[in-house]
This record gives sequence, C-alpha cells and structure tokens, in this order.
Amino acid sequence: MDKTCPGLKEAVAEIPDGAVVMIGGFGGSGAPIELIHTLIDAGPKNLTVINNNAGNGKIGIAAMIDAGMVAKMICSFPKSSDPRAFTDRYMAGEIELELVPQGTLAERIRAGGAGIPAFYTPSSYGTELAEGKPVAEFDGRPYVQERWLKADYALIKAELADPYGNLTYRMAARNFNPLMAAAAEKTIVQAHKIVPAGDIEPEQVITPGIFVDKIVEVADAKQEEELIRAGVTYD
Amino acid sequence: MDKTCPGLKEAVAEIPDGAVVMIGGFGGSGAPIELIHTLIDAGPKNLTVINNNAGNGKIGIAAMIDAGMVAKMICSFPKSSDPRAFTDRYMAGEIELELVPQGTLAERIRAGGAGIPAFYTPSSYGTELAEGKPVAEFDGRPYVQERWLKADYALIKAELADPYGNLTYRMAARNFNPLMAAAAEKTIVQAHKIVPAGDIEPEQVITPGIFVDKIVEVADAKQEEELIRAGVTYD
Amino acid sequence: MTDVKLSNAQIAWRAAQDIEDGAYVNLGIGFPEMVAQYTVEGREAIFHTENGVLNFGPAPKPGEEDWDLINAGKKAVTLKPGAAFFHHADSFGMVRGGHLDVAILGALQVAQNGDLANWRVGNKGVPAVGGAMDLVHGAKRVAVITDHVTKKGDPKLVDSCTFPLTGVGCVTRVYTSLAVVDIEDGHFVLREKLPQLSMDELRAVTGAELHLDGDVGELIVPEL
Amino acid sequence: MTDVKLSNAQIAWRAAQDIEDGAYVNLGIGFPEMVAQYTVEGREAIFHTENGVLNFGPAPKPGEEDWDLINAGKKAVTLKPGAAFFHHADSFGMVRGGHLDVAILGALQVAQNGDLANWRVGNKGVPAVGGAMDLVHGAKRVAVITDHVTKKGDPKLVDSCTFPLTGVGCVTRVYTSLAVVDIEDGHFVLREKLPQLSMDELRAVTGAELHLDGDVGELIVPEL
Repeated sequence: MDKTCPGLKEAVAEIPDGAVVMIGGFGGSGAPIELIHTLIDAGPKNLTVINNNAGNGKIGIAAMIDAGMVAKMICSFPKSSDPRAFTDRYMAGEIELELVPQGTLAERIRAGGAGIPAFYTPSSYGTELAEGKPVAEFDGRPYVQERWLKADYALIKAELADPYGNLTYRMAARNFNPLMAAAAEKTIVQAHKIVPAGDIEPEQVITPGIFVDKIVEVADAKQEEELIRAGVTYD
Repeated sequence: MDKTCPGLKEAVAEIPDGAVVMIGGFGGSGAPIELIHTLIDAGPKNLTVINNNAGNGKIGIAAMIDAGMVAKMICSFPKSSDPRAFTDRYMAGEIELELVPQGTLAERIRAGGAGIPAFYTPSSYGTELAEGKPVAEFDGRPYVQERWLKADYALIKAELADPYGNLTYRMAARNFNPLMAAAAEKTIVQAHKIVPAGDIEPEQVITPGIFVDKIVEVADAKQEEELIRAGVTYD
Repeated sequence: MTDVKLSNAQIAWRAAQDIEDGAYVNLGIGFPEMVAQYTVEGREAIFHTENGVLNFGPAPKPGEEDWDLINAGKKAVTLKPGAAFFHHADSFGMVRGGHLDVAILGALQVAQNGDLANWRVGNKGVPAVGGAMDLVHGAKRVAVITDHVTKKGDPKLVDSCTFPLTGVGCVTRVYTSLAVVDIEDGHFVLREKLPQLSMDELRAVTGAELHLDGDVGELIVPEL
Repeated sequence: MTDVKLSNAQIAWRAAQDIEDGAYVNLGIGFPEMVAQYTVEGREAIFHTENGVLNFGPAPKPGEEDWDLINAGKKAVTLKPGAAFFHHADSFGMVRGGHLDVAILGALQVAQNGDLANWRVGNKGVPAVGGAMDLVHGAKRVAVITDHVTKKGDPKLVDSCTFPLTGVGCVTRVYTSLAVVDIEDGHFVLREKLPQLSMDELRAVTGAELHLDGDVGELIVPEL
C-alpha cells in the first residue's frame, strides 16, 4: 500500500466547489500552508472551512478568504494578530460564521471521526452559543447537546508519514490535526518527511493510516507564524 | 513532583470497601497482576470491578472473585479459557453483571474521563442490551444514549513512567489502560520501569501525568496469559 | 437434497475474494479469522483488531508468542511493517466511525432485513457480547460467513431472527456453505449458488424467500 | 475613595499564593498568564494549555522561539522535563473532565451567583470565544483575576451580568485590585480587602452585596 502522492497539485485537485474542508493547525502551529496555497491555486469556490481560527495576515486561510473561496467558517476564535481578511468579509455580510467553543469544536470533530452523532457537554450552557440546542440534566447538572462535525476533506500537516499513512506530529503542531484526519471523508497530508513502512514505531504512531488517504512530502514547509511575522503575502 | 510510591502495598492500601475499581488490560495483555494480587492481600470487600473481561483461571480478577471481594462486574465479555470463577458466582446469584458492548464500554470510560455525561451510539440499538435506554434519531438513523462511566480507582499497567506520571504502554497492552487512567478519581500504576522526568519524549507520552496519582515500579511483572498457561494459582 | 456443501475454509476463501486491494478489514473471532489465510494474491488487506492494532499479521510460531501482542480473540499475532497501536476508544472510533471497509462476522441467524443474531442462543448461562454489537455498525460492508443451516439442519437465513439480536438491519452480504446472498431492501437476493444444487433444494433449506435479480452465478471454490 | 489599588502584577501575585504544590493549572490568555511568574517558592505548579501541552515553561528568549511550541494565546513557550503533548480533544477532556485543579481567568463581569462574562462586550464586531466556555467548567476551582472596576469606574462584581455570559455559576473566587471575594451559595463573601480601604469605600465600588463570614483578612501584597 502506498498513499504517497507525487505533488501538492495532484493532492488537492479533486476538492470541488462547495466542499466542507477541515484545515489542521492552531494559529500557525500545524497549519498546512503549502496545501492551502495549492488549494488557492486550484480555486474551488463556496467552501466551508473548519479551523480553530479564521486566518491571519495575508497567507493561509486568510488568503483563501481574500480569494473569495470561503462561504462559511466554523471556528472558535476568528481573531488573530491581523484578522483583516475575515473581519472585512464578515462585517460586509459576505461570509457566514458558526462560532463554537474550542473544546466543543474539538469534541464535535472527534465525535465525527468516532461515529458518535451527538454528545452532551457542560460548555456553553446558559450562554447565547447554546441557544436553540437541546439541554438535558445528568446527575443534577445541566448539559448542552452538541452534534458531530464531519468534512469532505481534511488538510493536515504531519512531521513523519509512512506509505500506509501512519503519522506523527511535531510538538504542539498536533492540536486539531489527528481529530480532523479521522473526521473527514478524505484526508490529505503534507508531511515533513515520508519514511519507509516500519520506520515509525507502531507505539509512536499518533494518527493510524486508516484515517489517511494521500500524503505529499513537503520537506521545506514554511511555518505560518514565521511567514506572518515576516509580512509575507500569498499571491 | 514525584508520584512514585515505595511499594505495591502502600499503593493500594487506601482502596476501601465498596469502591468502584477499573482494572486495565484486555485478557492478559496489560493486566496489572501485581497490583491486583496486592489488592487481594489488602482485602477490601464489596467492590465493583470494571474490566473488559471477568477473570481467567485462578489469578488476577478471577482470584479477586474467588476471594469474594467483587459484588459487581461491569464488562463486555465475562468468558475466557477458564471462566469458572465468575461463572460459578454468577450462576449462584452471588455477583451482579452489567454487560456492555466492548466499544460502548470503551467510549463510556473515555466519556467519564473527558467530562461527557452522555453520548449516542449506534451500537446495541434494537437489542436487549439497549432496553430501557433513551433512543434518538440523528440524520435519519436511530442511536442509543449511553452514560459516562467513572471509578474511584484505576489499576493500570504501564511500560515506562516518569515521576510526573507520564506513561507509555507496551504494544497492545495499551487497550483500556489510558482510558481508565483518565476516568478514575485516583489512578494507581504499576510500571515496568520508572525513568527520570524528561526521559520519555513529550511527543511519545500516551497517558499524560495529570491522570496519574501513584506509580510503583514492578520490574519483574508477570504476564497474566503466561501465568494462566502455566496453571498458576494465586494464594 | 445432496450432501454437497463448502467447507469452512472454502466459505472463508469465497469471502476473501471480495476483499478489495487496500481494504481495512476486521474479522470476527473464530471462524471469520480464517478469511485472512485466503487474501487474493496481489492484493493487500490491512487487518484491524478491536484491542488496538492495525496491520497485524499471522500467528507467530508456537513458542514465539508475545502475549502483549494479541488480537480480539486473545490469540497471539505478529506485526507487519506499517503497524500501529492505539487505545480501545480510538479502536472502536475506527469501527463506529465508518473507517473499516469490511467486517466479516459469524452468525447464528441472519434475517432478510439484515438483522444479525450471533451473540447468544437464549437467556441461559453467562451472557458475553464483546465487540460484536459495535462491529455490525460502521464498517462500510458487514458480511457474514456461516454454514447455510445449523447442525440440526435448521435454516440460519430466516424471515426474522428468533435469537437475541446483535444488530438491526446491518448485514449486507452472507457467504454460506451453499450460496452467496445479498441483503437488499429487506430481501435476500441470491447472487451465487453451488452449481450442483437446484433452486428448489436451496429454497428448502433457506428460512425466507430468496429473490433473484438477474443471473445467479455459480459458486465455484477450489479444493482447500 | 482613595486611589489605592493593586497593580495587575500584585493581583496575579495574590492569586498565585493560593496555588497548591503539585497543582495542575490553566491560566487564561493575557493578564492571567502573569500568575505563572509568581508561583510560590518551594511549590511546583504544572501548567496546562488548551492547544495540547502539559508542563510548559516560560517564554524563550527573543529569537529562540519555536512556533510549533506555543500556548493558547499563540505565544512561544518552552518545555520543562516531564512535559507531554496531546491533541485538542484530549486537552479539553482534561478541562471538562475535572482534571485541572485551578483555572484562572479574566473577567468583564462576575455575578454574585458565580456567572462569568468575559468573552464579548455586546453584539457588535466579530465574536470570538476560544476555550473560555470550556475552561469555566471542569476545573476544581475557577478563579477570576480582575480590576475591581472597569476603566470607566463601573463595578465588575455585579448582581447579575449584563454582558453575554461565558458560563453559569462557575466562578468560586475573585481576586481584584481591592479585595479577595469568594462566591458561596449565590453570594459574594468578602475574604480580604486592602487595609487602607474602608468597608463603605469597597461597597461603593461593588455592584452587589458583599457578605461577611467571620473576619476579613488584610490583603497585603509586596511591591512588584
């Protein structure tokens, strides 16, 4: 079995207009910048994007928004050091926002991958973010019912990958990546390095290959935060 | 911070009569035999034990049952190559059984650790194991509501531990151990080896120390399956 | 009726022919494990076991077992390159989450609407369910391999199950000692039968109507 | 009223004094992060951050940042020996599951029943919630550090919150620039106040009744 893919272009080519796309990362940590920028080149429209944030500066998800590809963001924190791209579109009513508490976002994605259609959480109970959601009491305490979150595609950044799609992540770049890999119909990975099967210790695999569809090696991947601090613009 | 404990006796001494105790392992793989046998010596009564199985042969959980310590088993598969201990007590009406599908058992324990009081699963829908449980439809498909499962104590077998309680597991001995570590009020670990803080790579930690209370090094731990095949009896 | 029927090995062989290259497969404990021996040359299947291993291989030689490396039936297995370990919640997330391509299970009874009974004969003795109720949900294809009739000769393909259910409407294909039967829209649809067997003979040992949908193929299996 | 009040550093110092040895602590983004600087000599706190790190340390020197090693505020941090990484669902499992000993958060308003408002002033602009709604649930102790009044001088300790809520009945202690106040049975209970401040002065800037339960301690904090 060999899930490696010759290039970034081939990896994202199939993503169609209207797709729901989970994008890994928390801020710049674990953000698959090269996959995102290749997706902008491919140019599908009317996407729903799921990420903790909503882009920063003029690269990555912010550049997707600037390119007019994003119809809806599902995220917990659509602010950043330079949130102009999302803010402008949002204030102009040109992009829809589903705001989800961060832990609920993570758990909804985890539930999507694990076949749990709904669960109860204390988070957001009694707040405006719980409005319209079913509430139930367990052991005398009120909880909000939340639904799973799935996607057509996930774009993921990994450290090591083997041809079976087994993945490891670098430090806190793990964040949402393993959850999204499991919750998407198709998971596309940019890995720092593709190693032969067996080179990742089975005990050290974080994302088992069953969740992964395509892997591209991007040995010289950029770190989003560094690009933003350098004032880089995607074009 | 140092969670190491000088000996097995000290580690389990506080477990009182009536406690709910999760015991890691799947069959003999990952079963904390030395902690279990020390608990038998300590002798608390009227325990509820949560494990995938219900003991095998004349050691481990089977020996706990033979010792009359177990009032109730919560498990998915109370059968084994030598299920006499549980079978005798069960047929005599001397032990209560809560039978839970294996995936639901795992998810209920995971929910207990993660603060999710209830969730929906397709498993057991339409079967006698779903009787009396709430049912709901999501996206046109019926699901059964299941509740979290927590415990007062978890007895866990790990491969490496550091003084903060960070753990790794050996191969498939992982199974229920990390889930139970998170779902118990107090988690007591027997580790093959205690290493200095920093010796377990932060990316390779499977159970973060926040879930762990006490660690005992048991360098020469026995593997339950090997004991059973050798016909060993605990006494 | 003739005495002709497939052996368990032959049923397992037939089921193995439908496993696509690259498929993620869970084989139930016992008889279904035999399917792994007949994977088609040139195709690679990745086997999943509920206790948290992906891409495990066959049993080790006697004496070389490592009892921390077992499958859901608690038999010792080996690892292939590219294996992964994970905990039980992640393992059943794979199952329920629809990530397995095929689950192949044994059966006491299968009903024409896809209901499966395979965990308990009645309400005597110690009940034990294991992972069966999870495995019947989530895999893209849930197949059953079974003798066509019980040891007593009673049909195992039935109108509706009389034994306690494992899952409702979950089975999509049944490989028996006599036939290959799909379950579609609440009906058994016969796909293949042993060529030596007449339709009447097959219907006589089947407990529910066998629908036809185009040609019935010949169930031809090598000597094993 | 006198102009005397604690600086942010002094509020953070006071909050840090209540962190027990061996406590697992989450500090909210911004001002609460300052608490980490004042952990009590001889005690060890283990800091958790929502994006999946346990036992992280202070910021690295400028120029030595690794931007894959950040906290929930997206600031670069360092690791201490005994650190661990995990994914976001496991991280919030720690939060909701009651595994943290203390969460210390900022506030726009805290109500006498423990309601907290700290994520949004009104309904203008882009709303952003992050992990606040999760952090207020699950930690054994949810504390707030805040100026006693807003920049305009309005009370932040109130009868009931007028800003959108972050969580209901979740706060158990408030460290302000003037006082330490517990929340018990739907009431503010004054534990400590600046000695220079009279009860009347304190009540004048507090938006709900301040109950007394025994002696009120003196809130004495070093120069920082």
